[in-house]
Amino acid sequence: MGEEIEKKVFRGRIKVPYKHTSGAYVEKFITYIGKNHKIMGVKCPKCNKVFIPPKMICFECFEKMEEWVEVGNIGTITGFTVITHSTPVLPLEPPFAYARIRLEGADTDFVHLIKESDPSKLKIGMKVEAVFKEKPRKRILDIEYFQPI
Amino acid sequence: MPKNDVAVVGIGQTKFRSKRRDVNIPEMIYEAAKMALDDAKIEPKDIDAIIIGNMDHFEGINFSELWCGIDAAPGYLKPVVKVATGGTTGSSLAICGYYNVASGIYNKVLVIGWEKLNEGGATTGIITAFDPVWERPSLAGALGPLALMANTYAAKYGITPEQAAKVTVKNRSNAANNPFAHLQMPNITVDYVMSSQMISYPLRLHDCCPQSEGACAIIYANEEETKKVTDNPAWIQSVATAHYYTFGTDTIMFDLPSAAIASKEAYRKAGIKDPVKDLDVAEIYEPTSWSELSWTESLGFCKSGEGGKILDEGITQMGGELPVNPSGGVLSTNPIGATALVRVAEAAIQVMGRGGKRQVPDVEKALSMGFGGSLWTEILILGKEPKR
Amino acid sequence: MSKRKDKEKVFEIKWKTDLPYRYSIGKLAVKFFEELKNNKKILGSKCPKCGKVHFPPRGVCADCLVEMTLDDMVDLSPRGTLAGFTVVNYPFVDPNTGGMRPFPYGYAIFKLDGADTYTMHFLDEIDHTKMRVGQRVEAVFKEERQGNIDDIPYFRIIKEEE
Amino acid sequence: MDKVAIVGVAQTKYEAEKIDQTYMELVFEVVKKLHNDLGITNDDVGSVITSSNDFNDGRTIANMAIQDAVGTVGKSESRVSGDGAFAYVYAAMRILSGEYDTVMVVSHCKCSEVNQYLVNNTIFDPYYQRHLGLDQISSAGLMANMYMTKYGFTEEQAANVVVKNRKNALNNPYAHLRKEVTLDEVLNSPMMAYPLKELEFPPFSDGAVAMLLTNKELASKFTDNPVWLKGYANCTDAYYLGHRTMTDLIGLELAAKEAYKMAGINDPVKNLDVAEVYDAFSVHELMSYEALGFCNKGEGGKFLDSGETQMGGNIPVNPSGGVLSSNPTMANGLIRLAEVALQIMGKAGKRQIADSKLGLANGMNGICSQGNCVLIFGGE
Repeated sequence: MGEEIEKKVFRGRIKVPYKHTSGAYVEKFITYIGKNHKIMGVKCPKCNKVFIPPKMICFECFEKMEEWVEVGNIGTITGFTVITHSTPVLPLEPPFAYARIRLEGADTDFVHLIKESDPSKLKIGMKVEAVFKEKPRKRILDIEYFQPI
Repeated sequence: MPKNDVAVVGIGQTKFRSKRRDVNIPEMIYEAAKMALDDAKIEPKDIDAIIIGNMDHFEGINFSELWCGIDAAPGYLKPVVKVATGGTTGSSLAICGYYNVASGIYNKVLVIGWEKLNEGGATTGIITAFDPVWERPSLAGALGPLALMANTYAAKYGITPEQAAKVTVKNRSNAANNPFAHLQMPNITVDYVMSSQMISYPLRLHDCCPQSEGACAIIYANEEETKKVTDNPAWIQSVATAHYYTFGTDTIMFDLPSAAIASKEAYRKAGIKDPVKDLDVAEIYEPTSWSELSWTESLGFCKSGEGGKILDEGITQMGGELPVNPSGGVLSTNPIGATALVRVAEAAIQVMGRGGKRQVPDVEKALSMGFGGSLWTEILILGKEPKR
Repeated sequence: MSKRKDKEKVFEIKWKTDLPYRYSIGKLAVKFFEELKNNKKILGSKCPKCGKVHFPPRGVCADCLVEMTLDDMVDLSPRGTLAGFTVVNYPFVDPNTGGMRPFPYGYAIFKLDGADTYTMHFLDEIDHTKMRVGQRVEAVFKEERQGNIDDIPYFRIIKEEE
Repeated sequence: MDKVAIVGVAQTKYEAEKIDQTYMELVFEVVKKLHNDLGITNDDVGSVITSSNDFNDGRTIANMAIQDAVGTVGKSESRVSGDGAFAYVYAAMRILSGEYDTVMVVSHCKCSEVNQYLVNNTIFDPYYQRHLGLDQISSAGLMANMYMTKYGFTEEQAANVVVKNRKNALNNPYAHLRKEVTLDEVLNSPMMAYPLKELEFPPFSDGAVAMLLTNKELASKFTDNPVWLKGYANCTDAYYLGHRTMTDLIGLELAAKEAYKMAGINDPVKNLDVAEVYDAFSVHELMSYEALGFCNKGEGGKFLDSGETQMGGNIPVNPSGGVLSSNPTMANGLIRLAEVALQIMGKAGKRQIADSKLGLANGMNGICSQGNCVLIFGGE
């Protein structure tokens, strides 16, 4: 049967090595994680919210944000899931958890990984701490995952 | 007649360059969006809807409007819709924005076209636009087919490389007067173009448009809102689109059938009998120097084969009867998702008399053209007076 | 083609997109590649209403909005007339492989005898002075064919004296 | 608001894979069906708006592949790169502008040609989210867990959405999955993204849908019961998952309020006769009940249990079987509109809700209801 299918289709691909200019905000955030093991947010001059991850515009006020604020490496889980389906772009072997985390000093949540495969071990409100990668590779995974404490 | 007359009341453009090393995609788009909002003196929260687009596989961002509409434009808790049709993306965005207001559903709409071409690459992205089985293996982006057609055109009408080179000379010297243009070459000569590296015979490097990064934004308003913010808008007098076959190769690209069809419809709707007489300026979409020669013919500016003649006679030069591309055109600036919207913006700038050193004197009616896909053309005609 | 002037380090985030697709080619293309592989034949599709012969073959005649089926497939000559030509001579990443496509290569648009649409494909010549609109071209078939587009690696220019 | 009518709809059968059809042939099938059902030719169509996605079709300018099938040689076509419902809105605007008397809308999608997890992963930005490997499944799990924890309701209530929709699909000849599932089958299907199990996610389908829109004057030429647009709104929530209130569908809620105001609806459960809601996963339909104002916040589960959204209830939701039964992703929104139109035209066959006068349909773009449009349709 496979032979028949192969006749009916063309196996093509879209394979492109993209290089995305980071801009100042991404550069500072990723660099501080890699070099100083610190997590930096930006504060909106109008609504005073500290955004994690940081970006130029506060989308609620459409204001440019320039004030940097260091937030804690510890935060609380505001939501989580444990996935079991595997895809070619997963950073860890499933099952593992994704969590929404509110870092101390931040006013928005931030999604990252938790190396936990049993959902009963995770609870909203739990404290977690960032674990940084030894050799940073200039990407969000320079925080390797968050560890319940 | 449309329910509501629609005018361009605000324009924003970034300084187009080969590589914007200083900003990421939303930050680049924000520059143009903010400039348009300030230009129109409209508060971000008063924008009713955002129409935004680029070509997906150039930067590899799926649903890019949902990221950029929120982080680069005032789209939070508002409608954000993406329209993307290849090279015509900019004009398709402009036409979609026009209907958003003409229908009466929205009063003030922000339209944004953008591209950060060097994050992925134009040729690579364009190849993915064509049929995976029949066309992609041999296709070399847009320049390959454009070169094929230039030879067809040359053989048919005896057009010479020198005539083509004069288009680049005209447009890139025009671009010297346009602060936003990517390539500005005030003292460019035919020899300079003719001695540049052969890219794809007969196209030399300077017969071809650059890869640019940048964004363009315009703001539309209906009659009532327009009066509140400006007494010098550019009214949309007609829009027209002509698509064609799926396979770009079904017809010959030079003498562009869709340009003939779309321009005739746009002229009819805007009451234009003879484009060279009735139009005051034209911003057309010329990916190569040869394209402008042939497609001015398809747009009805002259008879077939005479594109070179009207250039040599100075008709399409600054100071001629119908200046073409005072902005420098696509040969000077090509951020593909924004390119056709820059044509609309520059046509509006000419109608508003805000062209500075590139201003054509007393413009009443201006044409803007988008080209893309498999030989599609879109036309918008802007004017000082509303349609009615 | 932009010059790498000041190559100061730009902070970039890299992402290698690699999306494999299983494109359906349609019944007519399946037949086309079968005939190409087994009998070195080139088939087009003819509209039952207006008679327009399409190459490559496809399921719809756009002019009449009428379906074309296997019964509408017609033989086409492997020869045609050159309508346009070029030599692609610039570097670019080929999205099919993620690597650079080798260049220069000859590239042509031609209409096969019996077809009403043009087609683009590789040409065996890379010296543009040897190419002229109007020249006759001919498909070159591989001896070992797999039933895909590479079975015709390129078209060749038929020299006048032939 | 001026008048624009849906006068005819056409759908293909939705199925796991249409391997013998190219995109051109798939779209041609539904366009030909629409023309034949309405007895029209291409000349009756003023312009065309299509909807497709370049990542899903593996082709930049995905609408180029279907040009030959929509009859726009030398005519106007444009493409909304998103869910088909948003393409309907653009088409309606072309009619309402007075420049076109008839506009055809077409949306197609083949999920069978590419890994859908990969396609959805590319929706996330390359700086902060994409390297995490997020996709529509993990995001749904995150949302479902937060919602169920906040309002404290049970996996059974979520699973019952699947049971309802899959039962409805039996009456829909176009539906992809036309086999009932029991509550236990859903609860025992393998966990995919806690707390959501495999059967709580939609299948991946291939298919296409088309409809013809006309202005007031021409509507009666095509049908005796045109379906008029009574209300419309479109609202986009924040982009980053962490910046959104994921326990409530804020974007959908605001869009619904505005659409209701335009249509003069103050009590949706009483005023509406039918709703085709974008059920991207089980819990999503319950959250939609609340966002659409069918019930109070946190009472989605209770509202389902009350039977109000069953076929016999006051506001039947997804008589077509919804996305949970047929999921050609980019066409889902336009299918919702088409199904509401069939209900109001009285052409919904075995899934017809008796004398449906007023119906709601919604479209969605992006991850977990970031982009939302709500449309209200009526018979008069």
